[in-house]
Amino acid sequence: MEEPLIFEFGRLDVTGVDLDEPEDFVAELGGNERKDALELPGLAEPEAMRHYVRLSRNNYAIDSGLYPLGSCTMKHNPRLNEKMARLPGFGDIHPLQPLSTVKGAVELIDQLSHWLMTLTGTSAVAMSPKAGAHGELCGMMAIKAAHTAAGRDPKIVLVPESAHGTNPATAALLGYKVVSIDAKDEDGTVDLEALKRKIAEHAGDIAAIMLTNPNTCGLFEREIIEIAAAIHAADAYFYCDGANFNAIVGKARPGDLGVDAMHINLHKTFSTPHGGGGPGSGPVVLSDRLAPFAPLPFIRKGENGPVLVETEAGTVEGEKPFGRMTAFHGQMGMYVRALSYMLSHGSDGLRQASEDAVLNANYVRVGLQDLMSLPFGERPCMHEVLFDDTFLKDTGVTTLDFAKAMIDEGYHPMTMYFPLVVHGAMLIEPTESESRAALDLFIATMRDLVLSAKRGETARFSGAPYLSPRRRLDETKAARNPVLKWTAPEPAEVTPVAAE
Amino acid sequence: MEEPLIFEFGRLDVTGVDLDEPEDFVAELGGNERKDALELPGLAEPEAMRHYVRLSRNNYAIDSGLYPLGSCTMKHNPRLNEKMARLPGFGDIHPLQPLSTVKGAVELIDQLSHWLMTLTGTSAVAMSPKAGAHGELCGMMAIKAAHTAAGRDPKIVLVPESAHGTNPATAALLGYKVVSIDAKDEDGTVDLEALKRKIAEHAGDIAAIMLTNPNTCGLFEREIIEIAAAIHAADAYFYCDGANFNAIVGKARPGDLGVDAMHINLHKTFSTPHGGGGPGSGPVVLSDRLAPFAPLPFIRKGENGPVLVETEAGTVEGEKPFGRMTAFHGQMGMYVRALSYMLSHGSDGLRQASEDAVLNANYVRVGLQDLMSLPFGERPCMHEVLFDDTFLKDTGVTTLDFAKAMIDEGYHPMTMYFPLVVHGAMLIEPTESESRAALDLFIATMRDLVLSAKRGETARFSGAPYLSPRRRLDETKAARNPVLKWTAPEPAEVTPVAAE
Amino acid sequence: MRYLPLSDTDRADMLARVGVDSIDELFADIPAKARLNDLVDLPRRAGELQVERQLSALASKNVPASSVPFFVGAGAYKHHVPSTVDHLIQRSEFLTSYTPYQPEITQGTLQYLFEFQTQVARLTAMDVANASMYDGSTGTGEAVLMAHRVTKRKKAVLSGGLHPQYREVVEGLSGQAGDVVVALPADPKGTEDILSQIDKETSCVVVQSPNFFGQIIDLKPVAEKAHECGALLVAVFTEVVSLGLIEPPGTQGADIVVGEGQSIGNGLNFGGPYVGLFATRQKYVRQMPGRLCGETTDVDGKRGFVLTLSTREQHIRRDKATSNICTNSGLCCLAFTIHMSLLGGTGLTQLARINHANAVKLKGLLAAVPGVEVLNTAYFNEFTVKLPKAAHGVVEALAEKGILAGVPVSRLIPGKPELENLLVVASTEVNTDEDRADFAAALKEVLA
Amino acid sequence: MRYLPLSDTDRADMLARVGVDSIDELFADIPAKARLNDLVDLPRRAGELQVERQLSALASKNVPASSVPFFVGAGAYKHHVPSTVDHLIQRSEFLTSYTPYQPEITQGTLQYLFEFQTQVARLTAMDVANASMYDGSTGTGEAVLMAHRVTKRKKAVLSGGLHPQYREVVEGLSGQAGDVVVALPADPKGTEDILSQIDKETSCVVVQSPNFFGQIIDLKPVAEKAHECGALLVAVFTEVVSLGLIEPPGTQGADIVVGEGQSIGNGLNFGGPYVGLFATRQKYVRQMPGRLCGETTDVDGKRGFVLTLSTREQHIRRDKATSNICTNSGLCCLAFTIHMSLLGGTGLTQLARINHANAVKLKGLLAAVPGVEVLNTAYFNEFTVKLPKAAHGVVEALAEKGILAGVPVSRLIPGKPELENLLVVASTEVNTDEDRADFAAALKEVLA
Repeated sequence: MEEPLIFEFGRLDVTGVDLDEPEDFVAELGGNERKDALELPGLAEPEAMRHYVRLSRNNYAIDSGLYPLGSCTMKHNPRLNEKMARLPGFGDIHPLQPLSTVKGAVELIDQLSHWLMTLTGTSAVAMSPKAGAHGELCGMMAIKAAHTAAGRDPKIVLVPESAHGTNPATAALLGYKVVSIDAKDEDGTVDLEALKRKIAEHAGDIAAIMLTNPNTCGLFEREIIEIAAAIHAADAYFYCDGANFNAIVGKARPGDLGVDAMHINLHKTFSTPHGGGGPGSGPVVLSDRLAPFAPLPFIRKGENGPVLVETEAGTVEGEKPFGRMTAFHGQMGMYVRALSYMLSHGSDGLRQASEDAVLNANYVRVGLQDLMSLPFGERPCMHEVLFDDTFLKDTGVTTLDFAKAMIDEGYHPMTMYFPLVVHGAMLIEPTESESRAALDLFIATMRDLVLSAKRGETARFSGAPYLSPRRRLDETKAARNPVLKWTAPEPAEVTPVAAE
Repeated sequence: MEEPLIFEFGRLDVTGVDLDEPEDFVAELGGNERKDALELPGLAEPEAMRHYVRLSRNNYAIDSGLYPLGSCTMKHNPRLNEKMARLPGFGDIHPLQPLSTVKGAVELIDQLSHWLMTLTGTSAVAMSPKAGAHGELCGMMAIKAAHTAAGRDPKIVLVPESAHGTNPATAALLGYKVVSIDAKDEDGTVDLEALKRKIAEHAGDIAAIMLTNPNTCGLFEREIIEIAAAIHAADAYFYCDGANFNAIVGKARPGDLGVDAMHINLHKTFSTPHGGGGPGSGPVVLSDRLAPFAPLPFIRKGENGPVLVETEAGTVEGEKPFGRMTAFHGQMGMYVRALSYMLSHGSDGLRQASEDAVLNANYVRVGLQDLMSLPFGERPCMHEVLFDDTFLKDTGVTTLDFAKAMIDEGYHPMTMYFPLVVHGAMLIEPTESESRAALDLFIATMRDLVLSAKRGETARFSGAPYLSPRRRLDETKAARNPVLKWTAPEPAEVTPVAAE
Repeated sequence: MRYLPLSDTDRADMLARVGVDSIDELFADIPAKARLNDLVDLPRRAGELQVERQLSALASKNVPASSVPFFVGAGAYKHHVPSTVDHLIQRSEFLTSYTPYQPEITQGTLQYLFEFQTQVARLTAMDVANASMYDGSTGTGEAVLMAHRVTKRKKAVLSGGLHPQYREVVEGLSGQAGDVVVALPADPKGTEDILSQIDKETSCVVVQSPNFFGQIIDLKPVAEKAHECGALLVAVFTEVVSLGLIEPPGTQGADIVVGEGQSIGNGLNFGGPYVGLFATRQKYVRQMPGRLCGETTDVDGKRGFVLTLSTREQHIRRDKATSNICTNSGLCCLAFTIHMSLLGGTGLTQLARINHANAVKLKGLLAAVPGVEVLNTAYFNEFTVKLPKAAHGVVEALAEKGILAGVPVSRLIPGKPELENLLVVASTEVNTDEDRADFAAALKEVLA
Repeated sequence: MRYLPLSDTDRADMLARVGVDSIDELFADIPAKARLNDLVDLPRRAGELQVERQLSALASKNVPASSVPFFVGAGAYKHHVPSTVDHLIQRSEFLTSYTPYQPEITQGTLQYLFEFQTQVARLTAMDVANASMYDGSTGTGEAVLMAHRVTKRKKAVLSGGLHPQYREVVEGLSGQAGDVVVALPADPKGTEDILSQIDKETSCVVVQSPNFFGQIIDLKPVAEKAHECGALLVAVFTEVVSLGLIEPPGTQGADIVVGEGQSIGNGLNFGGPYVGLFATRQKYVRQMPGRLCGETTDVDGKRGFVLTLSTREQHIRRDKATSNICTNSGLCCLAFTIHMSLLGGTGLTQLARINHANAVKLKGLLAAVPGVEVLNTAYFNEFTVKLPKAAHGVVEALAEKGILAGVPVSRLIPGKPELENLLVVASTEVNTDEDRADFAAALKEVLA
């Protein structure tokens, strides 16, 4: 059965809530009353339940299968975290109720900050950014503020080609010129010598480098410490994109590598659910040099516990917040979940999780490397493994086709065509949440697909997916003439009957 | 993908809980230690989550579609009820903690009792039965106790052919001889004159009549008051099976009809979830004459609120409990849900729900009666409509085939081959939870199926279902050589490694 | 009303389609004098917020187990249930599905029932288990009826260690069904002479271990004597976690095993719903009560599961059925199965060890309180103490101090002076050292 | 560890298969001096029970809104959310799915986003809405940036009725992006002269209604002046329920509408996650930030939905993107959409009427307290009162009496003597007559 839109079966005279009409209603709206009736259909509760349950069944999810989306860290989302976030003491408190009535909330944020700083080897954290890109923005704003405070105004941000698109977007938003830095051909990591040349070329005008490490090819930048040193020597800052932090939690601390700022995707590394696209949470850890510029609100250690500083007026000597990223205090609901995850794992479990994530990725790598193509040779990867489309050469099958064929086998495709530095990229991140048996089945399926492509069974790919709720969708049509909301095929009939 | 059994992928050295080994463990088990290791595989939490999510997706449910199972009242199960049942003050209290610490629980049971008695027009209720059949047993035990107390020992229970199988099973369990009573040909209801003859035939030896009303043909016994009078005149009791109470809540009270005892399926009429087969809850309302015999525990009105009587020792003059149906106090979790449902509806909503349930059934009836066959003519039905298989004559399609073909159309089949009084019965109960649009689609689909059968498209039926997680299953094979648990295909290898 | 999708427009249109002028025409078969024309005297509909407030007000008059040091057991136990369990059982497809009578579209339910049956059989070391009973007490009643069917005898012998309310359920059911029940007196120390009660008339002997008082009973001699006499041993337990540490009834010779499964996956819920575990020997399978799920194949040859041997059941057999059980505890089985699959043997053993260790610690603390005597020598997570005064008052006094200390035996078996001072005390993994110390200290105070 | 499926056996076998001797070989690229050989100084793993206890202890130090008479608003509102909403958003298929980049297997997410966009467009009376922003404040920042892109101008005028923290977000974002922000002083009564600030350099004027102080603002004159000058009107609201009663910004001439959607479907959560609503005119759609879901067909001709116009987005456009927004508020949209579909227009209007009626009642009660002056003439469910002393201390005193009374303006705008005594007070459907009476009585006491 096809599931209609609520506008196609809901009715204007139906509501799925029971509310009483207020007695003696007198409006004090100053003549600003709405004139037109709201054209929003209502559903009785059983209708709503069935509609959204049915819709959900058209979705793929971590809970229903392996979700090897590289750089997205689709790990298990523990339900304990959901339960904790719903404790009334967390879920039902207002961001502006008196601070004396939310001491536990402030303490929780402080505890989470402590975990994040300890795991990253840093001394400050800006908690409020709402997602990864927002965290980047925050980090780069702190860097800009630090330059300004030092009386400098550099114009350039260095970004490698393999970077997430959000990196150059963020730099550009802040008015920086993005200068691309070269990667080494043999493994896609940053070419230190080329970087040094670029720094020399733009001497004095470089604000920062934005680097993802481990990078989006699944490799750790081996010369990271030297890169940081070169950047620091140029009076610039090292911004690290923390999207891939899951590879190294408990194994290395970004602070020890010379990182000045790094956002952490709580919705990747620390298991808060992706929710079909959000909400996320992107706290940014900061080095000593950037710490003073952390935005409002922030927490200061006080004699009687942590103190939440919400306004400029609340700051003391040495605190120079660059402003505010968002109303209120950030993604509290995500903080609770992330702390619940961290407390559950502990220092030992977090380290083990990273080790398992890396082991799983390498297990996939060795299971597929003879049939698929590794762009940078058979060296170990971190928590994700990158293939290119060389192995599909002359098969008539593209990376996209291959990905869609995986859907028919019961899998969500890996990340495709990213990073841009290799051709037809396929980036596979199994995460630590997969069992060996699940990986074995995945590897076997992938091998079967590769062999099928090589045998020339192109229809299996070009027409895929066949078994999904929808087959390939016409994205060009969607973009050419965008239909972004439902419109009644003909004027809707409104039957003015009292609601039940 | 096929989902294996946990025994096929779980491992003996894995556990999905984190427990610490107790310090200085010294056993005081008196030498009764288990000798063999427990052959129970464990799953890590992500494995368990995915396994059971996947399993669930092989189930049909109210929340995913219309579930017209006659006599089962598959109505919407509000999630408010689930939330209420999980309040720690209800879900996390022990049945034997001091009564001073569970006053709210006793009050809740008392409130629910009040609603049940008021809706049924009775003056007592035995709350503890765990399901409908258990309620029947309780009611019949009360009747037996009443006869015994009166110095009588009648041996016969009258049961009409259309009765649920649990009725004769219950009577037989208590040592009664079951005597069938005749139905009127024209509508399947009890033939009052035939009943009177049967009573006369067994004068003085009749303990009770067990009658479902509305009956399982979806019809209300029009002569119910006369039937009750005849039974009472014979010194017997009128047990009413309350499975179909949803048709008449707020429209008529069984007590006013002469009923002495009736169980109420909270998991039908009052929306507590069926849960794949339970748990249910089957309180039994009792007439004045049976009230003294209500089993332990029961609630007595006290000066300072309701008093829970748990033992014989706690009874007072006039209370003659026949015994105990179960440990503790019955299905508290279901009581909370049922009361939440009742409070939500109120007296007006409950009556409206019954009216809608009856209206929906009749709407289905008129939508199908020209194509399908009504065994008792085109008279109004109550909350369910009964068809027989006359309309399938000469099509080669059986009721079973027809039911299975509905699965391919996205519907759960109706109740089939019950009641036994008509040939190839199809009993359809839409409940009040269905919208008119949902009924229209259902009717259209049924009409399409009927026409298809009449056109001789037998493969659509005989091979059905085609689109379900499994096709028709070999029930004979299952019964001939029952395989009731998983056995390893060869001796399982146990790898003695410490669990994580 | 939020649960009713029909609008007044729909109702009017539909009545017209049905061909009646008013809804009451559809209720015309109800005798006029019994038809309600007005609403019954109950409150009107209420919104969610109002219902929540009303029920929350009632809930707040109760003291939840998690909110205090908690030592109440005697047939229901406070354990920690992983949050995954409650999340999964609320999946619409599990929660709002019916009994799996249409197996093609209920393999989800059927497969977990098959997993449940296998887990229960392995836990108890029995051949086969059914798809659950209502709870342990009614399961015990059914076991006695089953023993009567198997042996064609009518005398059941019940140990004095059987939970008193289980005994009452058996007496009621078997008694009304015309059988003879010989129930031995309460047996706190597990020293009764039950063997002498077993004779050639005996259908079964029912022994609980760990028993109501916490004592672990060696079932082997009872099994031996029962089998000598052609009777069945019905072994009962109320704390399934105990099977993580102690010898299962199956290897001790039990013919039917009945247990309460609440501890695994299910909350306290003031006594219900719970889940009855029921297992037996292969040869008795067709005399078993309750539902059974069996493996088979579909027409494509794929493995699948169905409810089977339903010819035993009342909807087929009517007055010849093996029991009147129809609804079972489906969702509670699911909770049990998920929790047990998370634990695995490794986790269950660890859990059992923690439970026992906590009970041993508590026993040590309570035994040190002046005037308190611990009666049991072999126990799992529960034992009985004899206090220097009536247990009932002591428990109430402790409750006032915010400690829920256990169950006075007199609450279930009133009027026996020799039991008046006995208190059954349980300590599971939820108790902390602090909880236990608080209990001992408070008890000392109350007894002082 | 319960979340990790690999056993030690698995690990050993897999390392062998990978061809390394130890896990550390796989981390060899990390410079040796930065490699951690020991565990970091944080606690070790903990079981569920322990984690629950630790977090519950923190939670218990906070006072939940539902537990007291509650009148705090100022950008986040306490409403009753039907239990269905929270149940549905926890469905695995919604909760644990990623951004719908593979539309064939994420139609569930895409369809609700399409429903969400339609609901938001209809509510605001705008042409198109996006698939959500993080929240109202960041959405307002993005709206100003968008206005700059559309008009190619760099001066934004902010009303003094804009939520102070929204203003700070706009100032930070636009300021760092090199723009000029003219923010008017706080405007409790809604009487500022904003029109004179709008000129030919102005990219947009940002006006909130109901504003931070609760006052409803007539947007039409502002729209007129803005359009005369070639500027855009950015209309902001923090209380979406108000749209059930008051004229939507779309019919008043707004070019971009930004709102906080938390009130519908989402809890207070101490400030996040929330859901930003963002709508605009058709002609500006390609300058919109954030994700868009559009209708299309699949190769079989069936209707389906996809993310579209993603050439605006950073993963395609990189440094040319229209915003740096990537993650949105997917699950919060879903909560919004479900709650709104339950309400429907009928329910939303009823809800809005109750909110307004409760605020009117509260206003009457507070105005009657000696020394208290209500500043607003036209308001929805929130208004500002001037107290005879500093609001901060009064709120603290009321909190001690168990009443959460509102937000002192000085908390967000400190150091302004003229604002020191102002208190912003909200009254939604959760407040009862008793709550309101308690508040007024307590206020009287505190002020006495």
